[in-house]
Parts: sequence; C-alpha cells; structure tokens
Amino acid sequence: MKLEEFQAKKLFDEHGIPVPRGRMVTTVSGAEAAAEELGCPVVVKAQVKTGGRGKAGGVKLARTPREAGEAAGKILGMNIKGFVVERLLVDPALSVAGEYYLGITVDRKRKVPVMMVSASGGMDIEKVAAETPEKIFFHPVDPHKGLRFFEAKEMAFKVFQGKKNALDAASVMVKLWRCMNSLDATLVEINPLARLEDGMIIALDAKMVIDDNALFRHPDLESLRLPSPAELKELEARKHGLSYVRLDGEIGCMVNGAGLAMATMDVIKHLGGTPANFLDIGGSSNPEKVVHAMKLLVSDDNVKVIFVNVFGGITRCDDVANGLVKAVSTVDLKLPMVVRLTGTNEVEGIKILSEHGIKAFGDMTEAAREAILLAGKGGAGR
Amino acid sequence: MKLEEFQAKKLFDEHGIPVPRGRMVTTVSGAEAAAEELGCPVVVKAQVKTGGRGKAGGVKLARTPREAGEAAGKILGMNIKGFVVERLLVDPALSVAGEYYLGITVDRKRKVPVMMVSASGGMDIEKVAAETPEKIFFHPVDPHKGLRFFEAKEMAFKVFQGKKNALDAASVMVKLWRCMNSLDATLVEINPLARLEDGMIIALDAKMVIDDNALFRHPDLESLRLPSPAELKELEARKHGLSYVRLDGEIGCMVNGAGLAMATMDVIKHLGGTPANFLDIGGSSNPEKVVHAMKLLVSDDNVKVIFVNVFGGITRCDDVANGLVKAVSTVDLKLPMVVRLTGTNEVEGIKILSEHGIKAFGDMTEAAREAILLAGKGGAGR
Amino acid sequence: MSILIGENTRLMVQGLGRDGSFHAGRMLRYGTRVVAAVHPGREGETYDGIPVFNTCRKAVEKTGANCSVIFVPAPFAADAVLEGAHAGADLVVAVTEGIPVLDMSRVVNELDGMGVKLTGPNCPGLISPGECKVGIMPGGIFEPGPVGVISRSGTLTYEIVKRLTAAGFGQSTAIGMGGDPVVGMKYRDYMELFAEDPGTELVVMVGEIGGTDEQDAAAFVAETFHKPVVSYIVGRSAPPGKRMGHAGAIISGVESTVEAKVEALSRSGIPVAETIEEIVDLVAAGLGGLN
Amino acid sequence: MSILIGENTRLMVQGLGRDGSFHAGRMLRYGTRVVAAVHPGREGETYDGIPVFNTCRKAVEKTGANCSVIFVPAPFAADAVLEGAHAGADLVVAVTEGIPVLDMSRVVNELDGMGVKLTGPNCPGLISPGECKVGIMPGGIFEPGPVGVISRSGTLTYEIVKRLTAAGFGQSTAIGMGGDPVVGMKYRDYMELFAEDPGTELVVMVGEIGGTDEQDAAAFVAETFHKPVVSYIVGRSAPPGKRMGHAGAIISGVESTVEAKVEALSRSGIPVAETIEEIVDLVAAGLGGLN
Repeated sequence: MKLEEFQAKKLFDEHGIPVPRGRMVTTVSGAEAAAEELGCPVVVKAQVKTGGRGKAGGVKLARTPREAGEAAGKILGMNIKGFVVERLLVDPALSVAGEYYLGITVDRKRKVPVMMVSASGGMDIEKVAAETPEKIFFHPVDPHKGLRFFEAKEMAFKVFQGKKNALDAASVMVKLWRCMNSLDATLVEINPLARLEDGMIIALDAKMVIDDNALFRHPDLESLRLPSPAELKELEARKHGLSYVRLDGEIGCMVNGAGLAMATMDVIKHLGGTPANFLDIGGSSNPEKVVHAMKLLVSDDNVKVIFVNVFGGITRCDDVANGLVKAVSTVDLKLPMVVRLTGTNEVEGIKILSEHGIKAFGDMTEAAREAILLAGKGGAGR
Repeated sequence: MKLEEFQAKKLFDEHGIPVPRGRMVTTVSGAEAAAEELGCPVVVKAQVKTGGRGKAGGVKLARTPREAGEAAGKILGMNIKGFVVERLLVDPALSVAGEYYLGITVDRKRKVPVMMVSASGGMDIEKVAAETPEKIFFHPVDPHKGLRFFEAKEMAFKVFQGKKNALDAASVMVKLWRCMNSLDATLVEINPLARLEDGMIIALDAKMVIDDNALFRHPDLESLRLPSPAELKELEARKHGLSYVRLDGEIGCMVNGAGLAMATMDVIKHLGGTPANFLDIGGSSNPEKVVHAMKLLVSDDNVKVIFVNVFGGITRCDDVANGLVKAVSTVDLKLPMVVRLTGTNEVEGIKILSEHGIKAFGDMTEAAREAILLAGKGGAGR
Repeated sequence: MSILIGENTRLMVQGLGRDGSFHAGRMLRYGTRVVAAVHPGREGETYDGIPVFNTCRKAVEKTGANCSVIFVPAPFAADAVLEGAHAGADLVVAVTEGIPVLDMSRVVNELDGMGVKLTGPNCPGLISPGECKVGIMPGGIFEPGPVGVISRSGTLTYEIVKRLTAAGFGQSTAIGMGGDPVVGMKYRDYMELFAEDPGTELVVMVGEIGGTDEQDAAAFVAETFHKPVVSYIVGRSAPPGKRMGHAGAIISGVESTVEAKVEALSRSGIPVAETIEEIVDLVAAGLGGLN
Repeated sequence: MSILIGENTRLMVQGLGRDGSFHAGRMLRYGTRVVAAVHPGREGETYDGIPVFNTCRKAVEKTGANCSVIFVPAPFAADAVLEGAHAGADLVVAVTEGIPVLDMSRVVNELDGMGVKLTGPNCPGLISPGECKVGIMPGGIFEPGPVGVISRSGTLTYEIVKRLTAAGFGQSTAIGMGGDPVVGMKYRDYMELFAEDPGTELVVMVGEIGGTDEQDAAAFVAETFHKPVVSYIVGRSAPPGKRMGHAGAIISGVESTVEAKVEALSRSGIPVAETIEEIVDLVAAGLGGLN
C-alpha cells in the first residue's frame, strides 16, 4: 500500500523524524486558509502516489495565501502519470542550505533492508546512481538487530559535515529504520532530507510503501488507503483473491498463476493481438472466483473477446469449468470466449464445458490464435 | 526498580496479558467499595515488594464487602519482611482449575534471558526447583530475535494440556517476553498463571523489576516508584551517586567500591565488630559525595564510630580528604572517626587530613581494629 | 538422479488445513516418504496414515523427518519455517503465499546462519520425478530425465514441463523457487547443486520481469557453470509497475526489464527462447550438442 | 609475560569525556600504545598527542587499533562496544558503569558470535604490569611477576595487589572482570588464557557474594586447570538482597552465598583465604610448592 506524502510525513513524525508542520487540503479555499495559518511563503504539493510530480508541475511555491489558492487551482485535478490530483499538502517553505537523499528498501539480492544515503539529494537521485554511483553510500541492515546508532553514525559522517549535522542525520536514519520496521514498510524514502539554514535536519518529502501482506498486524493503517479509481478496481479484485491490472488491449485474459498470465499476454502480443489486462485468478479452486473474474473482464468496454487459460495444479479444471458455466450465465456473456483447459482433472473439466456447448483447447498457442482471430472480428457479438 | 503487583498487572494488561480486573485501594472503606463494585467474592492482597506475602497473612479471601473491609483492616499496616503495607489490591476471586508458574529473568551464566515454565505453580516453586527440578522447563531467549511463538508453543505443550490451553499459554509467554523487553525489565514473573474453570489462562499474580539503568529510556515509568521509608533513604543515596544499605551494627562504613566495601564489613565482623551499613561512594572524586555520605551515616542513631576506607584509583585521595574535612565541619561531627587512605595522591590526601588534626591509617586491618576499639567505648564522644 | 529431494527425503507437512491435508495425500501417493504432519492440538491422531504431532520438534524426534513443507497460513508461516528449521529440517519448502517481506528477510537470514536450505515462499515446491515430490505440482506431467528446471513461477513451469515431457525430455529435478521479493535459494544456488548432479545434463531457467536474479544467474553461468543452460523470460507485455520512490532502482543498479535480462543471458552465451514452443527446440539442441 | 594485552596492543579510547581523557593520558604514560581516540565531531584534533577520529572504523583504518576501551556514558555505551568490535577491535574493555542489562545481553551475544573478546562492563580493566594498562587502575601498585589476578571488583583488587607487590609477588596480568549481572569474559575464560601463558604460575581469584561464577570456575579448575589457584570471597556480612520473585533462585539452582562458594572452591582443592592478609600467605605457599 503506497502512502501519499502527507500520510508518510505523519507516520515519520510519530517516529520522531522532523517534518514541516504542513496541512493537507482538498480545495482552493482550503489551500488559502492553510497558507494564512502557516504563514507564507508556502509550498503547495500535489499528493500523488508516483514520482516525477515536480517535473509535471505538481509542486508550486506561493508567496501569499492568494498565490497558494491559485497554485491549488492549477494543481487540483491535474493528471500526473495516471493519478488525478485530489489532495494537496501545503507546507511552510523553509530556507534550505543543503539537500540529501536517504532511503531504505528491501534488497531482493542481499535479502535484507538496505539503507542508501547521498549528499546529492533532490530530484535526480537515479541519475546520480547511474552516473556517479560512488556518491551513494549503501548499508545493509541486519533485520534482527536493526540499524544501530554506530552504523548510522558511520554513514552520516561520510555524507554530512560537522558533528551536529552528522549526529542529527544519524538519529533520523535510526528513526527511519524503526518506522519502517515497526510499520512493516517495504520502502521509506526522504528526498530531499534537508539541512536548513538554521541547522535543522528535516524531511522535506516523504515516501512510504506499507507491505500489504503485513496489514493484518496494523489494522489501523488500513484507513490510510486512498485508492485512485484505477486502484479501486484492482483493490476490489484483490478482495476476491484476484490480481488484476488493466491495460488498453482487446483480449480479456483470465489465467491461473502470474507467470503463466504473463506468458499468455506475451504469446498474444507475439501473435499480433493486444491483451486487455493482466488477471491472475491464483491457485485455489473456488468457482466464485471465476465468476468475479468474469465480471471484472466484461466491465471493461475495450474487451472484445474473453480468453481463459488455465493449467490445473492446485486449481482443478472441473472447478474452473463449473465456475465458467456459472459465470457465463451470471453475467449473461455476449462476448466470444476461448477456453484453454489442461492439468489436474482435465477430463472432467472439458466434459462439463462441452455439456454447456463450450469448446476447450488443449494448447495455449492455438487457443491464443483463435482469441486473436475472434478479436479481429471486433465486437461482432455485441 | 521493583514494582508492586497492581503496577505490574497494569503493565502486563497493556501488553495483552490477561489479568483480573482489580482495584488498588489504601483504606478499609476503599476495599469495601471495590468489593461492592467488582462483586464478591474478592481477594484482598497486600502490595509489598517482597515474596512470602501469603504465608505472612497478607492475602485474604472475602465473601462480602464487609469481609473485604475487615480483611483490609487486618492487612493495612502489617509489616511483611520490613515492608509496611500501605496499599491493597482487591481482585475478583476466580474459579481456578490449575496453577502454573511462568517467569523470565536474565541468567548471569547463560548471559541471556531465560524463561521458566512449570505445571507446579503456586506458592512453593523454589521447593519444586530444589526437589523436582525436572518439573521446571527452561528456555533461553535469544535477546536479538526475542521469544518466538514456535518456541513458546514447544514449551507450552510440555506443560499445558489441550490445544486451546497450550496456545493461549504460548501467547502469554510471547507477550510476557515483549513486556519485559520493551520495558527493560530484569524480571517478570506470574505465579500462579492460572487456568480458570471457564478455560481462560490468566495472571493471578504479577512480579516485575525494571532495570534502573534503563529508566532513561522510560521516563514515564519513574512515576511508578513507591518507595518504602527504608527504600527512600537508599534512593536518596542513589541520587547522590551513593550505594547504601542500612544494617543494625555500630560502625558506620564509608568505602569506595562495592568489593572493598564488602571486604571492609567482613574484616570488621571478623575482628569482632558490627558494621552499621554498606556504603559505596563509587569511583568519582567529587568532595560533595563525601559530605552526603557523612550525613547519611550520622543520621543513623546506632552508629558509634565512622570508618572511612578509601583506596584511591579513579578516586583521588586528596579529593576524599578535602571532602572529609568539609563533611566533619558541615555535619558538626561528634562521633569518633577512623580514616584509612591510600592509593592515588595518597601523600597529598594525608597531608590535608593531618593539617586538620585527622590521623590516617595506611592499613585497613589496623584501621578496622581502631574503629572497633572506639565503638567499644560506645558513644563516649556523644 | 536429482538434487535436494529424493529417496532419502523424510518429509513432515506443517499445517493440515485444506491445502495441507489435500497435498499431504497427493505427495504420499506420488511416492514421497511423508513421515509426519504437524498441527497443534492434533497430536496422537493420524491423517491418511501419517502420524500428527503438536510441534516439529516432537515430529523430528519421533520420525526422523529431515525436510519440511509449509502450508501454514501467511500470518503464522514465517514462524512455522523457523520451527521446521530449528527442529532439524535441512530443507524447508514454503508453499504459503503472502508472508510479510520483513518477516522473510529475518527468516532467510536466520536459516542461512543455521545452514538450513529454503525453497520459497510463495512457490509450488520441488519435484524429482519418479522419486519424490515436495509441493503442489501436478505430478502426472513430470517424467524422470536429464533436464533440470528452475523457475520463479508455478503454472508456467507446468506449461513448459508438459511440453518437455511430451517431447521426450524428462526432468531430474524441477523447482519453483517462488515469486516473492525475498526467497530462500535462487537460480545460482540451485545451479551449484545441478553442477554436481550427474543426472542433470541441461538446465532450463524460466525467468520473469522484475529483480536481477536472472542477470546474477547469467554471470554465474558464464563464470563457473559448465552444463548447457536454456532460458525463457516472460513479461514483455506486462504492465509497468507504477514505481514509487527511487530506492529500488538505485539498489538494483540495472534494469529489471525482459530486454535487460535477455541481453545479460545472451551475453553469457545462454540461448533465450522467444516462445514457449522454442524452449523444447533449444533443449533438443542443447542435449543434442552433448552427444 | 601476560594475557590479552601487552606490547602488541594498539589501543583506541572511545569517549574523550572527563574520565576518558584523564585515563587516556594515564594509560599513555604507563606505556600503553594508545594509538587513537574516538569522539564524534573531533576528527582531525589530537589529544595528548593521540589522533582523534569521528568513528572507530576510521580510527582502525588509519591507526591499526586492535583493542578498545570504552568511557562513553552508559546510555550510549552498549552501542560504543558494538562500534569498537565491528570496527575491528579483538578485545573491548568497557569501563562504563550502569549499562542496561538487556543491552549487555545483546552485546555480549553479538560479540561472542563475532569472536571478539569483552572485559566488563563496570570494570577497572586489565593491566599487564610493565607492559600495558587498559583501564583505570592505579599503575603504581602493580609490578611484573608470576601471579595472575582475576576479580569481580576494582578497589578490592588494588587492596590485594598492593599486598602482593609489597610481599614481592608481582603480577603477569590483573583483571577486573566487572561486577554487572551480564559481563563478557568470566573467571574460566581468563583461566583458559592463563593456562597457556608461560609467565603465569599461579592465579588469584577474588570473588564475591551473588551469582555462581565462582562455582563454575571451581568446577573448571578441578577439571582442567593445572596451575595453583588461590581464592578470596567477600560478602559474608553483606546485607541479604530483598529478593523479589523466584526466577533468579530457580535459575541458578544453587545458593550464591559466600559459604556455598567457599564450599565449592574447597571441594575443588582451591584454598580460600579467610582474610586479606592470608591471601599473601596462600600465594607464597602456592608458589613455594612449585619449586
């Protein structure tokens, strides 16, 4: 679960990390009032769960409350990489003397959280990583022992000048790790971590991703979910045990297993078709799941044909067949459907389908060809 | 810092360990009101920071609020091993089906916390340990990884019958460790951990000792300190960097270092005298400490002679000498004083003393003999 | 011949829920020596002839189990892996999906320190066809043979294995290493074992978008792995993740796209199949080249 | 001859506060090779000719320090021990008093795993007379010689050493192992080293009430230590601790009184002095018995 900046800053604050005392607002008048209350100048920042917000014009400086309102008017409703801006963070504008980068994420390769620190903070940290990697310092965190102060201190003295700056930064590092660990985050990031002219070390931005799988330990965090419309659909799918991502193609795919789902999309594209989505129905045999998956597919107007590709393992083909039969009648399916069914209880599954007039392929490539052919006839069935 | 039962139970409760919903009271009428509110029968329990309370008559069952008041009247003011009862815990009396022992403390030998569990809970667990040690199960806790559920489960299935009891007990174990770890306790103990007739696993008693050295991390816990008059004196000493325990002898000792302080007491006793106290002035050279130590010694009416035994190391003899000179005048010392001073800056120290008419011994045994001799003349100087 | 699991595997099944009990029976009937099941509160029972214990420690004591497979629900699965490992399993196979990643980081590090091997989590397990199955794969599509299979995915592996078997290329051991960000053994760990296994003549490596495991494996193969390797990578048309923050990109240092992986593999001399069908051809060529 | 510290010791001093800076100078003048001091924010300075660094890692890199002594205040001392150990010290001596016991439990376990030795905390340190002093003892009372001294206390050690020196019995190495519930090395760890040290002919073991370290040492001596050992235990007239809870008593299993310790020592053939004066006689007898 990705958090928006204002949410991450609140959690950082609760863990003792210095952050500006900003206000989250959703309207032009709210932004004006916040600027009035905080005192100008302020920064008006789009709250979107993606990077590149600054370059897209989603962050503006305002010297008066009126300017803050104008900035809010421009930013609200903006579409930044698919996210429509609904919320703004109005932060006091601070006098920055230096910008640093600080982040911790789980490294797949080392299999532990790794902290990254750099004196080259600000917008282009990935460019720094690519062009001058020596400017970024890495420190693996022992997941049992945690990040200790002496480790943070060693990192801090490489990047920050002077005792106070270094020890303050080390303290932020330790608190950032504790925040990550206690809330089961998979990413915490401060860019920039700023040194102000008055000497304070403070988080001017905040990114945080909570591990969905750990939310059972943090029921209170569930309320922080502010899904965009696209995310809402994915979330609804997730609730039914489905993993769904919408694309822009014509062939609606329903597959068991993420790897096979990707292979299915690849073969469609390889043969000249366009997949409408990624949809993994996972590894259980519940016919209801198939019904939900079908509803999801037909709710997308772009979809011209349904392509079901199931290789039974844990999933049993007869269960899938029963689910499909039920789904077709439940959603009153008007679109053509191509089914490929093989694996555990294949014979039983195919029998069920054929009793309901549904043909099943044994080979996925053949089935994909048929689906593309039908999609080419484009919505004829509609 | 030892806690009283009602305090420990509150902290256990905050960590999710089931405890009875009792009330702490300090008066007879308070006990009656609590019994009324909780519903009878209730147990009225003396709150003292020592064991053996039950045998001393400090725990009574009451079937009516009036009985609760009567019990409170008997227990309040009772002296249990030097602790005068000022507070009572009134707990609902529960129907107990089984009593178990559960404790965690830091094992000096293994150097890690060790959990102990036994089906032989109740009063005489030390007897069980001595006579049938096989009835107590030990489990060392990795201080970095903590007590994991699977470890607790293994222990629980050795001691508790049935899935629910074992898993509930395992859960209490894990929570007890977390309570210990998060509050820096050196001891947490539940005796008995009871299985009620309704199947609940619950802590009927609670003992907890917080590490004084870790209180800087838990400033909120400082308010839990409820010192008895004797403890108050030790606490006051502690504030001035002194470690003090009163005894019943005649020779007031002031020594630097716990080992040498014990050796001094031993030599006094070996030579036929009686030490009035243990007093370690520690390892720093602050003359003010010596003044405070002197005040502490003369506040004890039993003391007939002051015996100062200092071996300079970090502590410098000249600092001690200056402190003594100041102390003698500050408290207007009427008692005879024997000083033994050697080690770092010995020459300077002895010179200061002799300028003020104070003789210093070089050998501690000789000095001890002199102190005993003077004590024998008993308060002549008074 | 095979790696990791075989005739000497004495398996305990942790978690006799719906999936655990179903697959305990399936593994048993495949020929795996399922010697124990662990489910708190059911000690003394038998399930499908398998004795049930409250704890892994007891199970190992009584049955000499040396391998464990985890079907425990996600919130308790990390603890279950530790229980299996501390009780004495040399190899733990975690089928469970949805374990928190920091939990797994702790578990993987602890198991590494103990010298206990871990496959998964979120994986279909391992199978040494004809000998032993530890996991949830449909046993029927596998046949003994000279091809080692390592994959990050489950059903895609079945898809590929079915074609290999149909073409006459049996498998020594097939492994689904799991799709989570932090898993136990990875391609190169399994390849080190395949390198020593006389029964394995060629390895099929099935990868996907994300991470850099395939690149690491490619580097390892180029340096020290002397058997032919054939590869296939899915995810060309996968939706790009809406990435948040830069830490991930900084840490991996390289791109985790299909193209980047294919390039790394090709540079290491590993042929990459364009389609699933082509895998069989590449295997045929690889094995043919041996003779 | 000596154990643990000597001519090859290259010491860094962690914490240049009041005590740290005072004793850095003292150690230097005793002859210890104090090669570095560590105090955040003072890198580039020198103190008493000793170069100062922000971190131990830098200090070790630049000076090759292999031993560290901790004068850092209690709330930060456990972290400082870890810093010294992880930077490369083989031996860390923690003088600081008042470190939380669970912190020390974690630190001691981590150092054990790393193979780094720890003396203390809450200890006066070690001295190999004439060669090297790492700690806070008054150097003047010590003389080189054949007696190893291990004690749980500071000033009591000085009391005893002064008498030994006056009687002509110099010391190989004298150690205050620290009085806290959890400390690094204990009697038997030091005895293992004394056993291998040709310069040590006899060991004086100074114990006190509490714990069972003396009993453990007695058992070790009876089994495997072949040099004469002389002992002294204080605390006969110490006030009994107002004990809370039973866990401590259950765990030790035996009594931690002076009497129990004396009995265990005697049973192992270790003579126990009744008075401080008697220690010298026992040492004389022990060394005399050698010739």
